[in-house]
Amino acid sequence: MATMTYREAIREAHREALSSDPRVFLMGEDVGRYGGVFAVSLGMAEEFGEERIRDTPLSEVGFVGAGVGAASAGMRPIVEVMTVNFSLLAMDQIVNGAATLRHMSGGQLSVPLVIRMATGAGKQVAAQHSHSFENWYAHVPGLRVAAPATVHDARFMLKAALADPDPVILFEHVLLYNMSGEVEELAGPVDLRRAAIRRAGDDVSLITYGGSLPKVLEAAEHLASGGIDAEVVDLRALRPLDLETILSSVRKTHRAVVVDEGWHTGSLAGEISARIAEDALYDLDAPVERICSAEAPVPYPHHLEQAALPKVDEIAAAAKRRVGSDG
Amino acid sequence: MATMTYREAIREAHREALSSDPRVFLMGEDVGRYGGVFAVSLGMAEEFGEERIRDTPLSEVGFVGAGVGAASAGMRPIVEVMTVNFSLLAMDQIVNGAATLRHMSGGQLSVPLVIRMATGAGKQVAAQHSHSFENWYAHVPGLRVAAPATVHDARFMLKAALADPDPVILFEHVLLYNMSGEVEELAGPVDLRRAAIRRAGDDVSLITYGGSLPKVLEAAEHLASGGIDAEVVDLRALRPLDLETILSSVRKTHRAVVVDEGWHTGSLAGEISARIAEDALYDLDAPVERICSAEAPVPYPHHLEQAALPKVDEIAAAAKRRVGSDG
Amino acid sequence: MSGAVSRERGLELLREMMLIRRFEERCAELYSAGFIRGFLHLYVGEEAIATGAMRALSPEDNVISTYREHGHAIARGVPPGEVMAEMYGKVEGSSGGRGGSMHIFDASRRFYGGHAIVAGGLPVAVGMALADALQNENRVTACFFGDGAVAEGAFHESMNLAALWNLPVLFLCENNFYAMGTHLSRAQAETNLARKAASYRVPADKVDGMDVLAVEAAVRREVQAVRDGGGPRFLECETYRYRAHSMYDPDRYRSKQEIEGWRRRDPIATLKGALRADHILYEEDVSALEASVEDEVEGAVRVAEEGSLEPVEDLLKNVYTPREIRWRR
Amino acid sequence: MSGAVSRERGLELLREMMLIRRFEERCAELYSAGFIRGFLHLYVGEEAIATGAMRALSPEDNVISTYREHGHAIARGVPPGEVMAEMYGKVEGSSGGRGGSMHIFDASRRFYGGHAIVAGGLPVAVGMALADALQNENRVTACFFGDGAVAEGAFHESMNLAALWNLPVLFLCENNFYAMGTHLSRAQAETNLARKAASYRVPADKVDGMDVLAVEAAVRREVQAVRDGGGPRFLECETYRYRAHSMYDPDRYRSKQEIEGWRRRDPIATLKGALRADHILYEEDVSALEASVEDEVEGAVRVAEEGSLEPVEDLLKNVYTPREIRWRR
Ligand SMILES: Cc1ncc(C[n+]2csc(CCOP(=O)(O)OP(=O)(O)O)c2C)c(N)n1
Ligand SMILES: Cc1ncc(C[n+]2csc(CCOP(=O)(O)OP(=O)(O)O)c2C)c(N)n1
Ligand SMILES: [Mg+2]
Ligand SMILES: [Mg+2]
Repeated sequence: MATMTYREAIREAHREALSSDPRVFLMGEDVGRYGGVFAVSLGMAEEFGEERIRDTPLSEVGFVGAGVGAASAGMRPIVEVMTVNFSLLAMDQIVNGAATLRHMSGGQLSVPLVIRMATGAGKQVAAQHSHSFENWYAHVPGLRVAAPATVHDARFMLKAALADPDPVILFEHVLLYNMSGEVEELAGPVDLRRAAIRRAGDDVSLITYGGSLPKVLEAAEHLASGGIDAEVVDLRALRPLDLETILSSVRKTHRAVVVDEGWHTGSLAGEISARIAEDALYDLDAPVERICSAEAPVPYPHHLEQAALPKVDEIAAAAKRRVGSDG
Repeated sequence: MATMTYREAIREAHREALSSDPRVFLMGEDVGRYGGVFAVSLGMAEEFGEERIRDTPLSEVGFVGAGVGAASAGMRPIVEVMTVNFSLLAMDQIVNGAATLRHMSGGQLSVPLVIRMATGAGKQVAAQHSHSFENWYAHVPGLRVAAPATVHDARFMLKAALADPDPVILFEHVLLYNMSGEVEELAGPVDLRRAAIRRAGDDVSLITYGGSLPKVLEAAEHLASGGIDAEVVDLRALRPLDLETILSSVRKTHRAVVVDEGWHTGSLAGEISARIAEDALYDLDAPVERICSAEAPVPYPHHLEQAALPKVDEIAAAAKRRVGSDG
Repeated sequence: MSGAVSRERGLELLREMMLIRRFEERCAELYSAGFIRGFLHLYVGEEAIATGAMRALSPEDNVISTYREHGHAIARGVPPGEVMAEMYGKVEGSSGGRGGSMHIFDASRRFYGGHAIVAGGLPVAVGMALADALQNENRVTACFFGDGAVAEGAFHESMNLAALWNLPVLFLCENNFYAMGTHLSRAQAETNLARKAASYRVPADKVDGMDVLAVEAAVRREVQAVRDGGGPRFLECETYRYRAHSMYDPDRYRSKQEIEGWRRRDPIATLKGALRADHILYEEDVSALEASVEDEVEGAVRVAEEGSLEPVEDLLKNVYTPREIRWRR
Repeated sequence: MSGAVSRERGLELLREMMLIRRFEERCAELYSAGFIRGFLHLYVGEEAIATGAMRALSPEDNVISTYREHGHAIARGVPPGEVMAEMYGKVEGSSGGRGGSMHIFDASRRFYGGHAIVAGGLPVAVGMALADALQNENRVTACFFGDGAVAEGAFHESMNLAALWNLPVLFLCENNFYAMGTHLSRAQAETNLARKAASYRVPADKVDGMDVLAVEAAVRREVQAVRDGGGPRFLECETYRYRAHSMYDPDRYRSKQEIEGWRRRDPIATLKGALRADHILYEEDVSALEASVEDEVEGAVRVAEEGSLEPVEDLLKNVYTPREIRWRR
């Protein structure tokens, strides 16, 4: 076991990939000399050279599309789109390019591209810099989407993504980079088809992913002290969803709260809530509840931003309500 | 009452708006001399001049953003993004611009912009030209989203959209343009807050919008001949959703099928399914079922494309299953 | 033009242009008859570009095109039967029938689409060239696009990236003066497209896109410059499409005279004229070529007609790479 | 520079640049102390541009900026207290506290943001100018952006639209040679940014952005040309930011010498020198200005400190236009 930060774990994952496969390279705005806007790639340009740790101009359509092209021509590019906010500019290349090329060429091409982006709010960077669009990418056939929520997953998810022959998008929540945690050394790649049970429990399933996991775990601790034994499911893979794990947890606990930093309406949490009620209706002892972000652009001031985002006490309260409302 | 096509109805709506408000203008690719890719604005450049029926270059970020700017500076632009497929290129201006300007300026600006786009599949135009991203736009606070599904709504929804002080996105399904229907003359603008019951019934609620409405109505007819009395809810407004109408229909019928041409996972249908199960769980006699598109880029050949999209018999079968599976 | 070409090569070029034209005229008929569906963007009038350009590229080079790509595909060597079968949505189609007219792919011939988002192929081309540069492949990526695409942000970003990284991309702009119904002069402030390349320090040139020999010579020169490591080049080919943007359009945006004017510069007629003037083309040649082209096109139609439809159960095929393939990588 | 300005105007310009600088230095302290949060992009070193440019614009003109806009806001007349209160997230802030440092808006002064997506303000500027053209307003829309923004597709599309439609936009490029940590030469193939305007037939010029008088004169000239109906113009102002891109950065991407070199061309010191050389600036003036600026900045901090936080119940305010307002339109 080694202890490191989420940031270091991602960096280590890159170093391992770059060292072991000459086809791998990293490209994005300021990944090189600057060291990455979240310092993920700090020092990597010196170690691997500026060809392989490639700074790009501010040209999101251009360099994401270049990633698509390079992947289809035999490389294994990792494209860092600084944050999900800017990925809107590259959406066409991801959705109409990466996700469709294999299908519309009848299987002649594949696009083994990994796109990483930071996501989420909580740093008071206001309306244009605080988005969570994981749900949008998770909607697109042809893409695989995942979000490491632990340091261990941060360390070993990239390997799985690079091993995948199809485009994979990895979401890193901005508030996780400084989180410390343990990493099993020499572990294999994370299984991108499997959600993880981060805490076993019988009373209620708390289902979440990415940056909300720490909040949910905290809520679970709080619930435990009040005698409620919550099971915490970390989706890990946002597309395809591991419905088996989700549903079997709910079949055990009969109650679910889904926590997701996206805006409430049309959130990934909504999809999960729908699936549970569609596929396990008769197992539910109470309606599924969602804790999502308020339906407003994220405001700058701390108190309003916090009010807009999912909160630990809100999650715990929802869980209590679920448990209290036995059908 | 007048009979016209959906296309003519939209054209009439434009003519009325352009005639009555000098601030209104239409801009987009080929709206002018070409007459619009779906011939919506045919003849309008001659009638209103090329200043007000303004052809744009292929520059989606540019002219959609120009719509945002013009709206915030006192005009009432209607921006036609030829199809939702190309709107991916303009997404940043819609999501980070139109939807946020009012909020992040503390209410100093508003953006009375109307964006129209064609959406949907069914014309064998393959993977890059057959998208349905209504759900994505319906996820964004600050936007209003609606879809006329009848000729009457096509005629009077634009008026409501232009009267709205905030950005409104209108989705026109490509298969509806040639549909004929009746229009109440001198009707007021469509109430963008209200869903419409297109067919009353007691046995099952069929909830849909836009291009799927004709299929759902057909399925309802078919069901009626088999003794099942379906209620058909046309959402009309995709954001905000008229939950009141949706839920009261379900509270009456106790069963729901949601039909949506978007890909299944993360569809707007999923949101509606989730809401029903969250807010009306104890009214449900059966799980909600969704009929959506298969999780694949839309294939070119007719038989595969049809297999990928919601089908009338599939909708009817789902409704029968719901009714059959009394809880 | 006269005196520039041997009889053999002249006939070869002529045949190819005639083949593309006949193929597409047949497509138009088959579209009207309902055998081809979706969008169908014909290249009639522009044949000299694909024909000339493709000859200047080696089989090892990459080619990327747009939705108006039948001509490019055929000139690249994709069998017309596979292109036609694609439009029939048959398994025998070049993309297994999944793509249709706008998405012809043939990886075996390094023909990489068939992109239907205007300018969407440009960043992909840059990426393929980047892959080649990183892998030390001495390969050129030729990327076709229209005048309309030049207005897109993706053009700007792609040109800059290719130039900044000195990548082996040949940007081949087919300027037919219209993006759907919008004339270049109503879409772009600078209508001399080659001039735009200066913004990226990309050497640029312009060629008469109605003259197959001129196109071939110009592309050969540009490809050589790119292959020599000089970074990207931009070549504008002035041309014209005789027919509607897609199968039907009201064609209210241009005059009959304008079309007639360009028809007088028809690339096939021009080459015929030159070969005749050089006394290396005879009437029998023309009828023989016509017959042979007709045969080939009818053969293509037969391939398409006799092809098979993919079973509906395979709907989800090729959304993701199947496991069998995956383990092999 | 010498001899170009009266004492009165000289002191005015000097004071404004000093105010902006002092204001921002104070911001940096307040950020470190935790009163300002989020991103904070300082303009230190670039003050001559906002100061010079804003004087050449009339109150009726529109101004659009980026996330590095405190200087523009203050030079435009937004009270420093409102800018500071915005960064404190207080209701008294120019955007009611909702926007923070990156989203300063003041519609009453036609200061339209505060856009944090690089190049995102450019299409909006084009649209505002279009609205003015359609409404026959004789107004110029001045749009500030950085060298990095020039690489974005949105720049390309906006320049073309403005030129094609002959719109009254002044594109003001603040070239500080870096986009975050990436030097212009590592981001753009053509580093002479003014040259890019030719692609759109937009007249372009370049000015020393460290010289407030030169900036003012150049902007005045360009604004006049735009106002006279000559269509858009592009002006590149060469400058430098002394501090990190945002509050902190490793600053591993440039050398101390480079920073020192630019500091020697400091716009405030330069203007002081010129005024002294002309014998129209005395030591007492400088200390008086310093004191007055200090006072104003401290006053701004007080406004921010004494401001109030919006109640949490108002969270959903201004997502949509409230009904009361709606009926009035
Ligand atoms: C991004 C995008 N916007 C709009 C369209 C619709 N469209 C298809 S082709 C076309 C015109 C393109 O013109 P040009 O690039 O000159 O190519 P040409 O068709 O003349 O060969 C348009 C507007 C599209 N496919 N993609
Ligand atoms: C579209 C987009 N991509 C990336 C970013 C992150 N980012 C913010 S500022 C910046 C650099 C911009 O440089 P420049 O335009 O030169 O302006 P400067 O900061 O130097 O004033 C970057 C990369 C962003 N805000 N928007
Ligand atoms: Mg064209
Ligand atoms: Mg800069």
